[in-house]
Amino acid sequence: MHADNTKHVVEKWVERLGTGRDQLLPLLHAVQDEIGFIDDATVRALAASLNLSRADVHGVVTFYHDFRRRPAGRHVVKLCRAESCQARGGARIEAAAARRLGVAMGATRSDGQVSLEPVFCLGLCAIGPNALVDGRPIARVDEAALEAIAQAVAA
Amino acid sequence: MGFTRETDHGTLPALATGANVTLTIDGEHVTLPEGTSIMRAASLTGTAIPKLCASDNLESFGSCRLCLVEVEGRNGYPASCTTPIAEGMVVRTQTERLKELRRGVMELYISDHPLDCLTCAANGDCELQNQAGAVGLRDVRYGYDGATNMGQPKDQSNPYFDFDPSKCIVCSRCVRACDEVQGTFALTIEGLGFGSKVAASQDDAFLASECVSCGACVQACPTASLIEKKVVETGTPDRSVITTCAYCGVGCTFRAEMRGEELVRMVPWKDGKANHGHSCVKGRFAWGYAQHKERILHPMIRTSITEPWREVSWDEAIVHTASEFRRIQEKYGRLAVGGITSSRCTNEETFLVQKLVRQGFGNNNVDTCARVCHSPTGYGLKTTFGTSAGTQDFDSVMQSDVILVIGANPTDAHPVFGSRMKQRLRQGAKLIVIDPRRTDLVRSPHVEAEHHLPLRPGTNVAMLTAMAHVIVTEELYDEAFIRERCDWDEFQDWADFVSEAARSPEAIEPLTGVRAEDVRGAARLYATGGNGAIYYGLGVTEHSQGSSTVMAIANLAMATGNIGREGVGVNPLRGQNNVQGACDMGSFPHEFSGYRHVSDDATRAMFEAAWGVKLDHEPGLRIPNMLDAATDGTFKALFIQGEDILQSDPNTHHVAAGLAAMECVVVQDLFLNETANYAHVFLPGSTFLEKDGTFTNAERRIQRVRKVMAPLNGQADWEIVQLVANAMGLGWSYSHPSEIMDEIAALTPTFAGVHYDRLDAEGSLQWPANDAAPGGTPTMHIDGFARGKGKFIVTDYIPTDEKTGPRFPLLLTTGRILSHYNVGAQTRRTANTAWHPEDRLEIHPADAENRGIKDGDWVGLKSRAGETTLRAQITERVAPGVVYTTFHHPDTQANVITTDYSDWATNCPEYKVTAVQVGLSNGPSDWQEDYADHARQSRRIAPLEAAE
Amino acid sequence: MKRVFISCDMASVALGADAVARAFVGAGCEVVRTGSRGLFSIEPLVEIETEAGRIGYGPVAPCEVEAVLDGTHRNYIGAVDEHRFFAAQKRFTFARCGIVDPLSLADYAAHRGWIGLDTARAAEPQAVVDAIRASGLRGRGGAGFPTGIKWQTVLDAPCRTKYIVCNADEGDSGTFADRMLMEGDPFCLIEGMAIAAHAVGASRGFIYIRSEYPFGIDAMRAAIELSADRVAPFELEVRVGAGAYVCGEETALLDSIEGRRGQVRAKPPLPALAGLFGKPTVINNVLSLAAVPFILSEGAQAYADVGFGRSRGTMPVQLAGNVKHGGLFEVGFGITLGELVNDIGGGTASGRPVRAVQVGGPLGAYFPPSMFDLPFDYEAFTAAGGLIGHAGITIFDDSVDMAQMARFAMEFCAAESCGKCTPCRIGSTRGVEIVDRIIAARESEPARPTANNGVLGKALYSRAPDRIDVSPSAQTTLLRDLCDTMKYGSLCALGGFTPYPVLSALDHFPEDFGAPAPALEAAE
Amino acid sequence: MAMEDEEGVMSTGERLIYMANQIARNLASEGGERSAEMVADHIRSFWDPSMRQRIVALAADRPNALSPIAAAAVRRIAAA
Repeated sequence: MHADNTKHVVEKWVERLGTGRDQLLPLLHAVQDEIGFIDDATVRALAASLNLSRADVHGVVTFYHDFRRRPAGRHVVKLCRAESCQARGGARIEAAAARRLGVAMGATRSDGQVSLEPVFCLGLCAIGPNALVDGRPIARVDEAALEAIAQAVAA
Repeated sequence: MGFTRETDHGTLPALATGANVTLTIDGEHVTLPEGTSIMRAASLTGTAIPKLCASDNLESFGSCRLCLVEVEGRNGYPASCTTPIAEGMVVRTQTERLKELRRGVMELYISDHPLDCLTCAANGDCELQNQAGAVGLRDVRYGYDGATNMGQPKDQSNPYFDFDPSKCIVCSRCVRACDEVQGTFALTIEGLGFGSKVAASQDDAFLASECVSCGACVQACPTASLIEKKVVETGTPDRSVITTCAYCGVGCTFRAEMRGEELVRMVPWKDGKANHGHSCVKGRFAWGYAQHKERILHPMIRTSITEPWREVSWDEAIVHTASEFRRIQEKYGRLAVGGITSSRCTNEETFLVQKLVRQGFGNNNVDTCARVCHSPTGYGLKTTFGTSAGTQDFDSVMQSDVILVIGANPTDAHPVFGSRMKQRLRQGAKLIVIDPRRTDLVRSPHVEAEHHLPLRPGTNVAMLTAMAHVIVTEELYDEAFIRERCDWDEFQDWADFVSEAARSPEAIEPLTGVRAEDVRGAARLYATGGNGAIYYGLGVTEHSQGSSTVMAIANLAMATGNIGREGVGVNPLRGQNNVQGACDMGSFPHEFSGYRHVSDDATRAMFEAAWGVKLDHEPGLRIPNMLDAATDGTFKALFIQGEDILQSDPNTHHVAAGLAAMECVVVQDLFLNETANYAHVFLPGSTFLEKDGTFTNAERRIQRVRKVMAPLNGQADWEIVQLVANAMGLGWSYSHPSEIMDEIAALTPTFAGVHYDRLDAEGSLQWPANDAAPGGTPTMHIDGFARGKGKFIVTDYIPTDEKTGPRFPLLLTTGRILSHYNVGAQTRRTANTAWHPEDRLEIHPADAENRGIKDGDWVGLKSRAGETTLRAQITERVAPGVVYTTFHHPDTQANVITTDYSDWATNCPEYKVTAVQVGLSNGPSDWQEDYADHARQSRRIAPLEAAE
Repeated sequence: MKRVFISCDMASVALGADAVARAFVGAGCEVVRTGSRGLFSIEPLVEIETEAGRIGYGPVAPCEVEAVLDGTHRNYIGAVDEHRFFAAQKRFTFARCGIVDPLSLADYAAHRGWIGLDTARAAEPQAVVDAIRASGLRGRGGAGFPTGIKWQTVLDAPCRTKYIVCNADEGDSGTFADRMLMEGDPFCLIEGMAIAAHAVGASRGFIYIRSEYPFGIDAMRAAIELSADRVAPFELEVRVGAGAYVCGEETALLDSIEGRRGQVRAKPPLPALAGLFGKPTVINNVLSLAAVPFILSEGAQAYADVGFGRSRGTMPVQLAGNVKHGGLFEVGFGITLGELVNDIGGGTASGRPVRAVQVGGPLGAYFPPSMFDLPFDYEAFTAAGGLIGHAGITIFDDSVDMAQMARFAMEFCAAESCGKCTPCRIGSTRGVEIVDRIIAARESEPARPTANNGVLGKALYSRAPDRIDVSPSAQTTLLRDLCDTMKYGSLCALGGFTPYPVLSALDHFPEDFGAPAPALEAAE
Repeated sequence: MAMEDEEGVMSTGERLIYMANQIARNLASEGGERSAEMVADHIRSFWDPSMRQRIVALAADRPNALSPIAAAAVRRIAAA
């Protein structure tokens, strides 16, 4: 069932974006945005559509940090770990976030509610530590902001 | 005998631009072609720059960073593999600073590599080990407590090689070899950074991945990460012999690597002109049959085919054979006996078998397995061009702009050439595929045909004539070429014929089932796309109109001027390793060696003088005629060398009946094959590893086969034939196959320049090789056709009489698969069965659904000739109305189904078109059961009597 | 109805600008969303249109609309143009950013938009390339290669198909100028690319934007659609990265656009001759291309007149990290590091002393305040063992542990290495391990082996870890040797420049690595 | 023209007739005499003498079995 759905989604996006190899990243983004992750069936379907080998697609999927091979939590909190945020206490906030959200950096909470992921720079480097919560940027993350984030991802 | 090694110059040769540059490397002035890398330049002048990721069959990559050099006036330390030489450049490859950097890199490598060299299978044959020595690494200061990629499980799924990620240095050579050389793209690097690792497909086990087991990755691996199981078991080889593969008509050169008398591995030889260091799963790995326990090593006799075999001495077997043939000739007449030569044996062996028939039997009843494959090629190309052979060498394809493949499946049947073709296609050449099946070439990763014309089986002539119609009526032909090289009047007759409306793509659409617009597009592309080359296979020849199709192909090439230079031509892809050679050697009942008719008095006089007997001037019997004559009671004895006509020839019932009607059938082979079930004498044969000789591949290339090990049966095949001949009183005295070749050269003008010393010195020769062409002939018909003017032949489309109807509504077409070879006698006795354990029937989903057939179901396959059962594979590779199977497994006996319709000119059987019905089945057909029973009975062997 | 200008820049939004904007709409104002002016300590900034020009208040909270509208808000700034932070700049590239509606073609045209393109199109391609060469513009992505020479190579390449590729994979921490420009003045980049296309004979362009910049992606896509007719027949397309820092390396970026693993290609061939899809390709950074319209509209000389030595024109410097007045400051080359950090940036946000600044992102060197007289200039920075890179300056106060920062440099390289070349692939991981040993030794803990990833364990190997000399001095020597291997052996700048932060930390802050501190004022 | 027999096996005589007719059909486009001569040539080149004798005899026994061109060709073979 799932594989059928995947194939359908892939075919839809291939129809829109085309079968050139250079559409592979746009297609992976589009499919992941829709399904949430890139599984083996997606790799197969994309390889078939773009006339690539499965190895070709697998190599690309595993190269890029953005592509997930299994679903993320319902909410995704990305916390910047780069130097500018470190200069503003990023490490302390990272530890606090892991504590408050109950999930280790790079992991998804066992209830599937939230994933905590590292990001290297959001380009908000004068106002860190910075986070991206379900795509929404938050600057100057402190304990109070973490509390708000924790509440938001409880929903 | 030593170990022959090859130097790896690190990067590909420069593309020829004609310009040279001069530079200084380590103080020496060097002049080399523009575009050469510094690494290659240094190597060619004798300086080995350390390297791990570079190999001279791959694009330079620049990842290992061991090959850094200093270039005066440039910052940093450029990688010598990716930096081209330049005029006036001053390069230093060995300085203290470079040593320091290289040691630094090597120290990192070894910090993530096991130190188990002494127990490693690659010990002594490991590039990493060599380079660590070369850069003088003495210590790894990083220790071994940090992160490593070691300890990952080995992948041992492939039957021939293991993958041990722990020993991988992520040089990507395997990935690049799979991409660039083989063109399968089955490997990738998974992940990134320190976690980068080689993965097959989606990190599958190799056997479950897209890997086709060609071995290019194993060969490319600089460590023991990818290594042959046999090397792991046996240890590294200590001597080597260069020889030629005995599978398929590509004719790959291999270095057989031995440890004592044990073959350790076959490694493709870079200087092999046909394969340039590449291989396929058969040649590289599937040689285990040579030591298979079912090999018959003692001669055997029996008086009737229902008795068990009796092992006898060589003397007894030879004397018995000779006396039987003499007895039968005395009783039934001179013409009651004949012989069949083998396309798998050497030229020399083949020549001797036909000589035995002509000189010893005194008739021309000799034929060869080319009868059932490429006899129409011989007829068609001789008629149109004047020479019964393809026009190009394999390298020619790299100059082609449009490649037309018709009735051939090179990625399965000629894999090494298939890879080369795919290289060219990836460079941008356009592809047209004319085939009822959607073969891999039609669409597979990174290759896609511009046009696939999935015609109904049996309509080749109509299709090609329609293409000619487009070329003529749209005036796309090459008038200057035709006027100069062909007969203009003949062209005009032909042009008038093809221009008729009835031959237009639109008119034949109902016949072929292919859209007229596609046909027009393909014809235009072939005629106007630059260098157009046609490659064809048995999908052309094995038809009622096989010869007409070959001539229709020749017409297209002549009309468009696509003949007589590199990149063009008409190229039959020969099935078996020496089918070209077998034809060249005079294996046909109407021709002496070099395609000279037996009625030609001068030729006959030459042979009569050499052999000291009067020779028959009348053509002899072809294989099917022999079988007919046998059932009629006039043909009684047959000497068959290395050919399994029962399994390979059509209409098995008829073949069986013919064989059963004979009084003496002699089979010389490696195994008790299917034909041997009907034999009275079995003479054990030897494999290509056990004898000297030559094979001639599909590009007319004569290459040496060299003895790698002593014959297990005590005699090479040529020696056995000589024993029989001498028992018949012929007085042969060859002491080495080179003497046979000397006789061939003396009696065959196109081979006049062929001698073993030249073959050993030059590697190979392409015939004609004689005074007119001292260096051999890579490309034929350059200045004129062999026959003078190229001949246009009107090729009327005469449909086959094999028609579908209510009882047999589907068309069966047959073919082969990558992992198996011909009747499978060899490959079935290797681990290649892991990929293809049985023949299956490919059927379109619609046809399957109509019959209630699910994937994997047992189905009955029935034609008016017979019935068999096999399992179904549902696939859209075949069009509705068409089914397909392979003929590799005697349990299936696909040829029980095929009929005795054949090519009008040569009697090449119509394997590719049989009207059939398919239905669900519970088990083997009656024939299969009876046959299995008979085969069991017939394979009983009574042991050699002790007192000898 | 009052016209109010509020930034929609991602940084402003992260600071709450959307809610502020909604509040002003709720109060009946006409709110124009602009890009950011670039001073984040006053964001969200609200500018009220008055006859005396735009009057600013900031930062402003959503509940403070009334105070702003009645002029009583405590964060009254006055005329924004006259604010010291803005008045001190030379805004060539960022002239419109923060002022115009980024997606208003009318606004763009009203602020000298398209003049450069029209000027270029009226001239021969060679004349355009000549103008770029005359301006002295050098690649703003970090390497500082003369843009005009690159364009000349592409112009001279005999091929009908050529491409313009904009590298907007701005992954360096401490930099955000590309993002601000794409969000605040996207037509400027489009115009620059269209000029480049005319100059070299290309008809298609790609903007490769990192996926961490969703606002920039949306803005560019919208702007491309709006301006398609204006730049036709030149066609542009946004391609979105996928979280790989190394794709900021130009050849990896090209592979990524082509749908491959973003691995670095060996050069030659240069992208200018065989770039995207094997065709001649101009690949330039956002800031390089965005400088082009100014050069064409105002003249090459106007641009070249500004600058220092061989570094001509302006550089949008980004002040980041622990800084009081962080933001974007476009200024001519030659200003000193100390002026930027202390005078413009106002020192640290924490109020503690500045201990180190990292210039040029994760691959840039760390400088101590003793080197603050260094002029902002490509050559001067190279001579000082550093690089300007994308002109991001990340400021650290005295709580920073420079050994940890060196470790982070290696860790970042390990996380982002494409894995192709050995020095970077293995060296970065080994680098982390060495610094771990140094830190452990510094803290007088016994050297603790880091986790062994392999299951075989050490038993299999002939040499046990205790044979290694784990003293700080031995490990520091090894670290320097490793940096040497990486710097000179790596295929690209990721592995090749990671030694900059590591070695500069070692050189300038040895006390953090268990060695004696350098004598004070030693530099004098 | 097709083989109707259920077992799918032709007798030798039937096969010879079939072959001669098949050759004739494929060489028919030249027309008349020229075709007959080509068919005769073909058979002389590729058939062994016993097969040629047999077809000559079959042509006499079953005058309608051969197509006109094949029959003309066989007449030429018989005459030689």
